Amino acid sequence: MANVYFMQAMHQALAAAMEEDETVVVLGEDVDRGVFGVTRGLIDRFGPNRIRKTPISEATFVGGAVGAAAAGLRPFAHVMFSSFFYVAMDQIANQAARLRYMSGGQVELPIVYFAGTGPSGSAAAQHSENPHSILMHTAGLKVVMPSTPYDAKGLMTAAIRDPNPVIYLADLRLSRLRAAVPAEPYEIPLGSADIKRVGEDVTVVALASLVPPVLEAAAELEEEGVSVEVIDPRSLVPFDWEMVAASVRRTGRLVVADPARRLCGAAGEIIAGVSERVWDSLLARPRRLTWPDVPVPFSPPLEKELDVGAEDVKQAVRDVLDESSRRIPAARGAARGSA
Amino acid sequence: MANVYFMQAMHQALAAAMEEDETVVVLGEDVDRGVFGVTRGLIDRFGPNRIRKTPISEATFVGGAVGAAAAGLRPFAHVMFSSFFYVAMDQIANQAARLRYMSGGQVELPIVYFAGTGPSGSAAAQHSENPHSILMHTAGLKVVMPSTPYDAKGLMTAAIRDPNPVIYLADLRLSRLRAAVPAEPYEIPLGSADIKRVGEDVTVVALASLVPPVLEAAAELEEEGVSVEVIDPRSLVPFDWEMVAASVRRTGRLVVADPARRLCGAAGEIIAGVSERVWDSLLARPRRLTWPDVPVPFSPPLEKELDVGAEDVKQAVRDVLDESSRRIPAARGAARGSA
Amino acid sequence: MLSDALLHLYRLMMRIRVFEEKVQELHKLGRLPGFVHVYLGEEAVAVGACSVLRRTDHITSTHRGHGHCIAKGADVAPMMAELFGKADGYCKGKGGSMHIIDTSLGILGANGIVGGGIPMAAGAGLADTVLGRDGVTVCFFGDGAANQGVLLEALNLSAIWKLPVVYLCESNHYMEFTPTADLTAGRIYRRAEPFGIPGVEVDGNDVLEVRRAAAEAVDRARRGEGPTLIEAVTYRFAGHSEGEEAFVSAYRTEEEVESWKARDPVTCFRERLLAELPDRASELDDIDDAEQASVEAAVRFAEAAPFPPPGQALEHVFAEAGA
Amino acid sequence: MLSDALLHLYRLMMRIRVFEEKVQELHKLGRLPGFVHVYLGEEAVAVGACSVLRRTDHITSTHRGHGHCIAKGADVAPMMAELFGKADGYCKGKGGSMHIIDTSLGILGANGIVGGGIPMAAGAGLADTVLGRDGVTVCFFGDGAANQGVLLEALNLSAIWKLPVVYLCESNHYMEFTPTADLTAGRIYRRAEPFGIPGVEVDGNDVLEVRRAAAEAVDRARRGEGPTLIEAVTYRFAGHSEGEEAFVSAYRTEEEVESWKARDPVTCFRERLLAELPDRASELDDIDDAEQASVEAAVRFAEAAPFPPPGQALEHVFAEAGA
Ligand SMILES: Cc1ncc(C[n+]2csc(CCOP(=O)(O)OP(=O)(O)O)c2C)c(N)n1
Ligand SMILES: Cc1ncc(C[n+]2csc(CCOP(=O)(O)OP(=O)(O)O)c2C)c(N)n1
Ligand SMILES: [Mg+2]
Ligand SMILES: [Mg+2]
Repeated sequence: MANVYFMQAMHQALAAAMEEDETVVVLGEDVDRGVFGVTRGLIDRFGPNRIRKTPISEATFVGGAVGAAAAGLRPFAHVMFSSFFYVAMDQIANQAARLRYMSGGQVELPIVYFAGTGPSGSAAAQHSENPHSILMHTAGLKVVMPSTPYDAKGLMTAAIRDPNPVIYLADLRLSRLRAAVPAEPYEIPLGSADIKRVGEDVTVVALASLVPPVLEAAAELEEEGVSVEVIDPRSLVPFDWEMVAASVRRTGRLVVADPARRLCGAAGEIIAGVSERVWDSLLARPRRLTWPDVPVPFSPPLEKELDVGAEDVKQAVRDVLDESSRRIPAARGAARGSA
Repeated sequence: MANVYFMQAMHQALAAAMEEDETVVVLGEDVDRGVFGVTRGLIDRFGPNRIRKTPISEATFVGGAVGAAAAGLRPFAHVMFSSFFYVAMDQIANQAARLRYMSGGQVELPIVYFAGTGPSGSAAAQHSENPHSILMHTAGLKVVMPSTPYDAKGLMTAAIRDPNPVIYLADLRLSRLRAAVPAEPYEIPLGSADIKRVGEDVTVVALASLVPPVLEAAAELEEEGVSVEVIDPRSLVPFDWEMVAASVRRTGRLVVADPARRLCGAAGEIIAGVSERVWDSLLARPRRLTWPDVPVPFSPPLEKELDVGAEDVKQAVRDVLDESSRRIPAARGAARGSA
Repeated sequence: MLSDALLHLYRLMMRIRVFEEKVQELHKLGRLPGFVHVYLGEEAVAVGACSVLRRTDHITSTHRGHGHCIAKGADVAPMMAELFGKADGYCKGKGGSMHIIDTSLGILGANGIVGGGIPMAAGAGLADTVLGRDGVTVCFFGDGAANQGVLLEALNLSAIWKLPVVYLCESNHYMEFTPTADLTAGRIYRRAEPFGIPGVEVDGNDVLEVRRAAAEAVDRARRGEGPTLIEAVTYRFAGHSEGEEAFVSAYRTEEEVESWKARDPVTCFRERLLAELPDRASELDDIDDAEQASVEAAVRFAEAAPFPPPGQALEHVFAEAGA
Repeated sequence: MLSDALLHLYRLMMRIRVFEEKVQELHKLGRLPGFVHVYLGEEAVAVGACSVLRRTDHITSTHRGHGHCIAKGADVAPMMAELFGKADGYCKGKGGSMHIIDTSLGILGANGIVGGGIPMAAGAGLADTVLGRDGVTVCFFGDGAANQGVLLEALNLSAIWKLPVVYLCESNHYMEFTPTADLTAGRIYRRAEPFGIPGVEVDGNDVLEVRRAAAEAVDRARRGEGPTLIEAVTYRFAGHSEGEEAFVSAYRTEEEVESWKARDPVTCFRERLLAELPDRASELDDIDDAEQASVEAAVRFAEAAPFPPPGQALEHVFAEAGA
């Protein structure tokens, strides 16, 4: 197993999928070079018929992917920055996400819409969106957002093979991650979460670039005698409610960390969805760690202010523990024990 | 006070605002006639310089409103069906919602983006969206969604006078509502919820076209001896957390009814936001009544299947009551009493 | 052209005519849910264009899509059932009038978003190109849709990639209740020129003229020489959508409508066939009768069909992997 | 033209030149956060076009916006501070290089979305029209942006409403790392023709030629005769964005870059002024020195300025009513 970077892992999966299935084609701006490296160099192996550099016309190549898929291709559309989904939103939300349903199930649309997502260091308000909750709400789109090179590769293979439009969001803050990854292609099923760290006292669900600081916080909390279970959903649609609910049923405590705005965000959804399922197990109010409801600012200290960091996670975990030890009815507290 | 229809109430407010401020202009397709009646006839009073019929070019008239506002107008942009926001989403989410922030507060963008929203009877998947949660998540947009002619008029006046982009969503299912409304313009401040019915046992937060069935359910539940408080937020951004939280603090029970999809929707957000504020008061898990996560189908029985109706509301209220009487710790149950 | 082929064109135009008149009637009776936009008066465009297509070729359509679907070979019975929202409709009642789709006929869908089909057509053309097939896609869109920016994007993309796509603008003079000319600069077919794409204007009420122009464009596309923009000038006899009188005052003069009815594409073609093929006159009557009967049968089929079970609202969001 | 005016054009071009070279230098030193796209080589376009505008006229700009802002009168000190992300920047550090805005100068903003400013420019033109002002808006956009559909939409809208907008395409031959010609059908200026809009091509390296074309277009717009599309052919000397060498291999030949540097708009104009106004030669040196000094001062200003307090991240989302 070679050590590969986050984007390289996706590149490997894409390249292997192109070998395996010649209907896989790449569409997007500058995809021969590719700003993020996911498509870089593929043109040398697969040629310009399958690696299609497009003009700057997001609506048309994103919508073109729908027609191309309906007519027999498996397009990988490189939308570049996820802020640009908005430029092609009709084609995503009114077309790609609707055509199968409106047709009564006649059409399969095996499309991957790939974009780098989230703040990447002072890229400012039009290049730093994390629009996953918007895409989750759309219905008709699968949405994945990995946090490790291993997951990135396995999810990419699954996304390309999936017969539905899959939004694949590569958190740009993870670009420097590097890890050992099997050379051969493998699939991580869409909809399967992963326990990144096993723990007993508190469940922390973390998305994408918040997985590393949450793991960091968990390691530090261990030293304080607090055992944190860290779950990465990896795929937001479908969502692995079972795994998350099972964890909270054990721990009784939930913190969700999502690098995105709060209002109608994924963090609130995860809290609402888990609460519905395991209300009686909750020993304290679930906490969410998100950005405030503002656009992403340019200046480094301002951008940083939005961030959720390991300290925030630790504080939230302690708060949840405090609250539950203070407030739970004696009977329940005794039964569960709390740190 | 004359009896006016829902859309007429908005029309009155718009007409009055145009009288009062000659920088208010209307942009949109067929706005001389106006499919919904909100702009109908204004061209006779205000002429074609201020009532601008546009080509079918949503991106450009929606984005044009941004430039026009920055250069001194107060545009009322008639986007027609709210599904069409997706066609102009870059201009909404990357431009209108960002320009003031990115400029460090230099610009005011007094724009109203108006659209009819939600299912209106077999209009199918591309004409029936309720995208309010997507717009709530965007940051930089105010979002209103009234449920009565009175509120519609007062919110329209406030929206036009507001110095920010306001998304004004007129639920098409309410088109036939008719009620007495003052002839003079008046403002309902954005961010103020309204208690549509006072009650003690359960708080039901209902949006737009779900307010009438919720009120119906509340009336019927009264006969069963259950007292339901019905709150209409009216404005989703800003949101009147105080009023809703105060109500739940009293009732200890929350049901949210939102005519929209579930995942990352407003219902989940309201539950998450209220839970954060009044966790200790909650006597049972909050319920959300929403559509399932599917596009809106065409066929009447399918479309109806998505609906939240009075029966669903009653069931949810009974469930919340049952659960709280079964499960709350004795001390608390005694203190509050439950039906 | 062989006379059989001519009669077939007539048959399809008459099928659309009869279908749409029946739709109007049913709408007035309150039998059809949702929005309905009929194609009356524009029959020659769809029929002329689709007459040079193969079953494996694709079309993308619009909110006013019944004529395109019929011309591409759709069966009126499941179409009608779809309009009723019935389980036996093309889309099992999920789509309705604005979303009829039959992928087995290459119909990638009517579309409720004005301009929504334009990028899809380019994409279908790309699939043919990449896979080395000699398929062609015809992209129908309205004169109002010509002001959506995706037209520029798709023309550019199709030109540089020489995509086998025919962009067919139905210039019926109106976009909803507004004369297109009021809000449209210049002539639409000329929008092709800057991209080096042939742009041609045809009489959209003359099925043979449409067919000729389409044939040239389709052949060119099949030969790998790229896209063409055709502007077919025509007129819709009916309102923008059925029932609009309820909320829109008149926006066209009687005289204007009558002047176009005098150039009715169906009756004009019938007269021409009568003149040119006098010995087959009775067959025309047979066609009229047969189409009338088949549309009546379609209505019976649609009426008899069940509504989909409510729970089906939850199906068909995602395809199963490996299904 | 008066020689003072000529010298002023030179001054502004030199200001952009010096500013951008300093920006490159600072970027290499790792002093500037985020993406930075410099305008080196294209100075004549912004300066020529803005030289015929009034302070109350508007411009919309692009991701490569420093030149437009300086040409429209922006002060290099708060610009530089903005690039540093400092509190004294034009946008208090909220916007950065891609979002410099100064509404008091009619600068409606650099824009990180390719094509994002095009509808806004039409809207600013509409404001002038509706309010009966004789203002003009210049919409700068790149040759890559010419493939965004909003161009068609805005041209159409501006044509039918005779909006006082000048669409100014900066044809610098590249969109990121791809030659524009590879993915762009035909010539961009010709895209105006179908709308009945004048489309003209100018040498974008000749400030006087740009100025002449802009003057004609701006006068026409002020007279209420509507929009013009100008394609200014030019070249960017630097990469698409600073630091791109780190991840992009070369995509232009040395010779190509050198051939354009031989036509450097700033030095060519300088030589011309030296030839035509030999008695003012020393003033050119003074200008060079002064601009150099003012950019140095801008850097000191930017460096000395504080970062905004982190809490400011939460401000400026909404304006207060009545504020
Ligand atoms: C994006 C979008 N904008 C607006 C509408 C509303 N609408 C439906 S049909 C129509 C007019 C279309 O005119 P045209 O393209 O000429 O087609 P025609 O109806 O004449 O066949 C409009 C504005 C829509 N469905 N989609
Ligand atoms: C909508 C959108 N798509 C893609 C990008 C990424 N991008 C930034 S600049 C650029 C090239 C723009 O080329 P051009 O318009 O010619 O401007 P130039 O950089 O040459 O000045 C691209 C593709 C973007 N910022 N916005
Ligand atoms: Mg039309
Ligand atoms: Mg360029």
